[in-house]
Amino acid sequence: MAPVQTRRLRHGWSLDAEGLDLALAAARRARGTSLASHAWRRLRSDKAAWRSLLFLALLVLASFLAPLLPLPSPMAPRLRSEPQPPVWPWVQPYDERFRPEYWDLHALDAWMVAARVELFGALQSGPWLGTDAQGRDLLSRLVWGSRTSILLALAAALTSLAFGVSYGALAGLAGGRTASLMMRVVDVLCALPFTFVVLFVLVLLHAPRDAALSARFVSREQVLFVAVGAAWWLTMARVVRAQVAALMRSEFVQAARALGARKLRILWMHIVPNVLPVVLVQLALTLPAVVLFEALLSFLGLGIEPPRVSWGLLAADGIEALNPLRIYWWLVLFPALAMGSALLALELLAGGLRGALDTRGHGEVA
Amino acid sequence: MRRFLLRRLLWLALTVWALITLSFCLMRAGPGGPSSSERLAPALEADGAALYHLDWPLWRRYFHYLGPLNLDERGLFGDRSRLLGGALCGDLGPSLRQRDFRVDQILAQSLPVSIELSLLALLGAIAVGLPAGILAGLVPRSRADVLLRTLAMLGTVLPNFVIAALLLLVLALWLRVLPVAGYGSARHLVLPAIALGAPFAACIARLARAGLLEALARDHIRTAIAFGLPPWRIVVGHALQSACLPVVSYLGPAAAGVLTGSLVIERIFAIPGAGSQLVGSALAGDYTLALGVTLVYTLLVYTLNTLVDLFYPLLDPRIALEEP
Amino acid sequence: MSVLEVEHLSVRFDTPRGALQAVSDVSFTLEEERTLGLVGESGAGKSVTALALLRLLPTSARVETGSARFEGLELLALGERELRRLRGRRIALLRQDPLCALDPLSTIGRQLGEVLVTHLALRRRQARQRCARALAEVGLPDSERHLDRYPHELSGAERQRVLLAMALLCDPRVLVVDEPSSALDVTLQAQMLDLIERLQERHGTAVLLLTRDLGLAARACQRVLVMYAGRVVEEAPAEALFAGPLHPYTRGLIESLPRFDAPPGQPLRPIPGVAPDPLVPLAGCAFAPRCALAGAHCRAEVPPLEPWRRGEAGLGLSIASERRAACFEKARIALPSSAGKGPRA
Amino acid sequence: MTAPWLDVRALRVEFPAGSAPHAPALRAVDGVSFALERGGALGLAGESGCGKSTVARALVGLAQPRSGSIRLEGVELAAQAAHRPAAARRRLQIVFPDGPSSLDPRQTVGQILEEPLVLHRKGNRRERLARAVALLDAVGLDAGQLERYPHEFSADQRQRIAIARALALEPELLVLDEPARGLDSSVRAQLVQLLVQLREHFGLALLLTTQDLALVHVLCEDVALMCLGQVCEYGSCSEVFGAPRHPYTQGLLAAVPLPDPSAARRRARAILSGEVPTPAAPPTGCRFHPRCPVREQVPGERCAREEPRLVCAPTTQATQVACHLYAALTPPR
Repeated sequence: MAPVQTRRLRHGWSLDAEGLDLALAAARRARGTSLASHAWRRLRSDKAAWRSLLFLALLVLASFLAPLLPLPSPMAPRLRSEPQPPVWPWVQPYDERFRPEYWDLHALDAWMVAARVELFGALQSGPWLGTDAQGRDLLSRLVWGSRTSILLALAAALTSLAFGVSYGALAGLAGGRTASLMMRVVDVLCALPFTFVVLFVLVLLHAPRDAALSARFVSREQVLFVAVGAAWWLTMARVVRAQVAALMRSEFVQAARALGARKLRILWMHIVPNVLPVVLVQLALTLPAVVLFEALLSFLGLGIEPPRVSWGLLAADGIEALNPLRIYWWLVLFPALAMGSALLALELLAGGLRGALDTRGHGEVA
Repeated sequence: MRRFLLRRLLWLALTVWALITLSFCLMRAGPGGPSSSERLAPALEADGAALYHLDWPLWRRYFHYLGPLNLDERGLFGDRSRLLGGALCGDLGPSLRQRDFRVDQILAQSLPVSIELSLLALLGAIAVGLPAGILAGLVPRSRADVLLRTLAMLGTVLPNFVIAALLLLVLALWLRVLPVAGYGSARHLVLPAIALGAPFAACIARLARAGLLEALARDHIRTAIAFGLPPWRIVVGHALQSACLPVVSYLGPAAAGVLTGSLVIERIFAIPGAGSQLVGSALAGDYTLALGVTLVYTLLVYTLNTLVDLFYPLLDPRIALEEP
Repeated sequence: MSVLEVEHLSVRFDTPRGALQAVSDVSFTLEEERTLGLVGESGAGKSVTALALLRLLPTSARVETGSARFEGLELLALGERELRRLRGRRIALLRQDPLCALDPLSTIGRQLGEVLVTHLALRRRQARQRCARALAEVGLPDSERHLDRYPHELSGAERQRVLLAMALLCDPRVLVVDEPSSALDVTLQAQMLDLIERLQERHGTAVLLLTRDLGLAARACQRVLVMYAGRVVEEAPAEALFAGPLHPYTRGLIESLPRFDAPPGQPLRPIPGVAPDPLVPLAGCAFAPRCALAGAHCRAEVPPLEPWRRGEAGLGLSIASERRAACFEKARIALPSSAGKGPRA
Repeated sequence: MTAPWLDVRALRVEFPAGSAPHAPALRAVDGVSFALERGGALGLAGESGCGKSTVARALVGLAQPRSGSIRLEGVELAAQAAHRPAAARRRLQIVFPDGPSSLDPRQTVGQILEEPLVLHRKGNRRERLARAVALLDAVGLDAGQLERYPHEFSADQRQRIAIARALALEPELLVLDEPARGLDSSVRAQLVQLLVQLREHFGLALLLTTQDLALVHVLCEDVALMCLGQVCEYGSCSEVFGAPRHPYTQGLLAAVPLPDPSAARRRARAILSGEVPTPAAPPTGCRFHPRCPVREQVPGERCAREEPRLVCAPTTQATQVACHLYAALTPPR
């Protein structure tokens, strides 16, 4: 950097075009690395978090393309006296008795099942992970079961992003008495023992058995989605409000206000990009809690109703099958492994994200 | 102090009122309600009608159901033999499923079991989690630390019923060390308490470890070192207390979590606690019992949260009581 | 009588981005009841030098060479247990950091008492009285009440005084005052320095003052060491240093300070360029890139810290106050009529 | 005498202290008056908490004054700070001290410099880029750094970027809030050098808030010493620093470390004792009386009871001082 006093200040502002292009080219060459790319590079270098990200991506893909995979139908019963232990893939790779028995699939799934039938014909994978008492294949039920958890996690993510972030940002921007009032509401809602209230609502909205009435009545799955949506934006709102309030006090926002920028513009130009890391970390912390919540309700028989399937139900069946005489270990082990690995991946990813995104990491030399 | 307690009480009253009113409306309006549910046996139909005063105007039915005052013929408008009644006095009517028991009777019998189990699990979680976290924090990146952290990771990642299943598989069925289920002697509570407490022990361990590491990195620790204080005095005198702060503030949500977990554990280990009653009533649509259990648990969680908030300023003088 | 002698101290940090020579070949002696100033800008290595003596450096630091003799002991070779007995008892560190050098969760009395109980094994009640006396000595009114209060209930100035009282509790022989940032109010800093000076006269403590502010050094120190990029570039008594600095960096520093006696509006003459990046090893004198007098000789070889004898065309100073400067061109700078020219000849 | 270019009269700024609605407001600035000519330079000096930063923020409309007037060439600005006309905003710009949040960490230098131009809709993209390059050049930074991020610069470079941003709209008054706080002396000198050059080149007026009196002496013509929200001495630098009259000024000057040991020794030991007071609980009467060494010389304890008025110092009409020692003299214009 040339010493200051020898540089003569240039009069006026207009820089000739040629000089400008020269400077812009130099600027592009000496391009700095933004905080976001720093964070991305750090995330990739954190092997545990990176591998869990890949694993989760694979899981989501597999569960989305479940109808396309050559798996037996998750609800096709083959009545047997007892659950069949897992058969190693090379012993019984495939068998021919695929029957497309599914519950009321919506258009996309139905189309995929049709495509799968053309592709694999009646081919379906053998009982690699064994079957349950009604002979339904455990592997296919695990894959189809993961759909529920992922959909719920998505629902929680969306609601906490939509409600939580906007509510928190609004409170942060408003500041003063309105902010403390809005936060008081969140505190009260947080203090409720949330699971019991949901159970209680489920009891009251208990759909009667016969189908006639249940048609116009809200199904338990919808209650689950609404419950998840209603609960998980609270912590997000709190976290976002704290961050936005801090940003509003920061000097670069004050400078923008001094320049006459309106609040909305400040929100878009300065607040949103700086609040994203906090939102991302909080999101990564929310997902495991949602999956656990669904598993708990399904385990109690209050979440997903058969014939649909979810990891909670599988775990429930596994435990019910436990008896001192015969130990069907696979009915317990594989659901535990599936849920455990997914949640472990989410936890590791959350840890990795938090490490990568906190900007304190720019410590100078001692 | 008084203003703080008053505010907490106010919010509790509001929540309880909201719950009761919610149940009253949903019971009346929803098709599952007494007036049109086909599931109730015809005998109960007549009894239900009499019981629920379907002939009264709506407001009277509501206040009879809610209010501290009893509004039927033996109450305010009658011979006043039983003036008090209604949900606020614990009279939640009969349980629909177990018709010969009133809700408060069922609660009185099943609640102590749940509280005993939950308390055991929570205290166990603290007794195991806190020292483990502190130990892991003292020897960062050593083998003990890595082992404890992986255990803690598993604890938080696996849902409690999966842990219960694995414990059952190994301890009860395979090694036959502990009874599979049921409630009786203390040995029956060991497995359920471990399964219920494990996730919280793991969480407390992680919080304690992070708290200790963060406390040891603080400025005043460097001052203490510069004054030649021996390591044990620095850790015990300065780091431990601030390491426990995050754990204490986690106790409130942990208590709510333990109660939630007990629903599952009581069902797996067939323990006749209030949790299993709630699950049973949920499956059977017995809303009066469900309301009873929910109210009691809400009360429990609220008092626990308030206790933690009262206890916190004692540990950290900087926090004034007024902050929520 | 010298209390602490440090010879050829060198400290290296191995950071993820390569080895960093924080301090190289620093030597000085600390006399009783006198104050030695270690002046240097951030990154010059003054804190590292002081912390190395008490082995308070982070684990990534390694003391390569050097010895530090204190009361017949070799500090750098002492075991952890013996060194811990010295810290706070014979050598005390006072960090002028108003933020939070005190434990927010325990009272002032407990934190002060702890130092006494550890070092002098006093009982609680005896320790409490002595702490009350120490607080009174540093000018805190009704010290009994202060003992039971928490740090967040005190003002920045009071917290500074408590730290000073804690440092002087065991009547140490050496007090190291580290002034990391000028976050303190100017008036507060002046009060603290006066207080330290008064307590120094009463207890005969030797003070090592680490500061970035030349003015502070001029006011408080009898002898000054100027450090640049980990090396001592000049050592001299305070009066001689400010009257006629021998090293271009010192001269540049003095001339870049805004002064009251100069006519208002007279432009400052800042030192051109920026401080060197410690990770990039530099041949020759570290100040060469910014120095107008630098010749080929300066860029090739590191100028040694040679004493500056009065015999040569010096400035008529007493023999006892020996001066040293690490610059090949110091002869030219020392010319009496050099006041006008300065390093930018 | 024509009205001064920038005339601040009895400025008062209050903050709600504590959450209770009727809690006594904290009077950060309590009746401050000063004037500044076009292209002039004024230093607001005082200990932390004396309200100098609040005055700076009130000038650029970041703090809504409760009463008093800020008149720039006759145009009243104090009324509605939040929605000031864009033209008025352009003429006054503020520069905050370098800190972790003085520049938006997610924006490149180019975007930071462009933002004022975008907000005020000045020129198209290429003209704005040209202006950004010229601004970097004006503050002595390499023009090729447009696409780098604030965390890739040193502390004083970030401060220069903040100054460049303030210059983007060609302001007439640059308000600098503790410009060189925490910087090393050599780097601070370079910054002072830059400010002097910018003043000459663009005819800028400067308003500086700082604790470092020597910095005011070098950069500014006039100085106003502030104690707990009030001005206790106001005049030209040579006058005030040459012959300080108010005890507070004498105390502050004695505390400033001078790089000349013999001078430092000779100076009287009039260092201020006691605490730095907090604006939350200002003492009655003269705000400085609890720490004032010459309190006894004023008859009848007036210092503790009565707030001194700003009067003209005996020898010259230019300097004003607010102290009961000089109470008998004529008040300013």
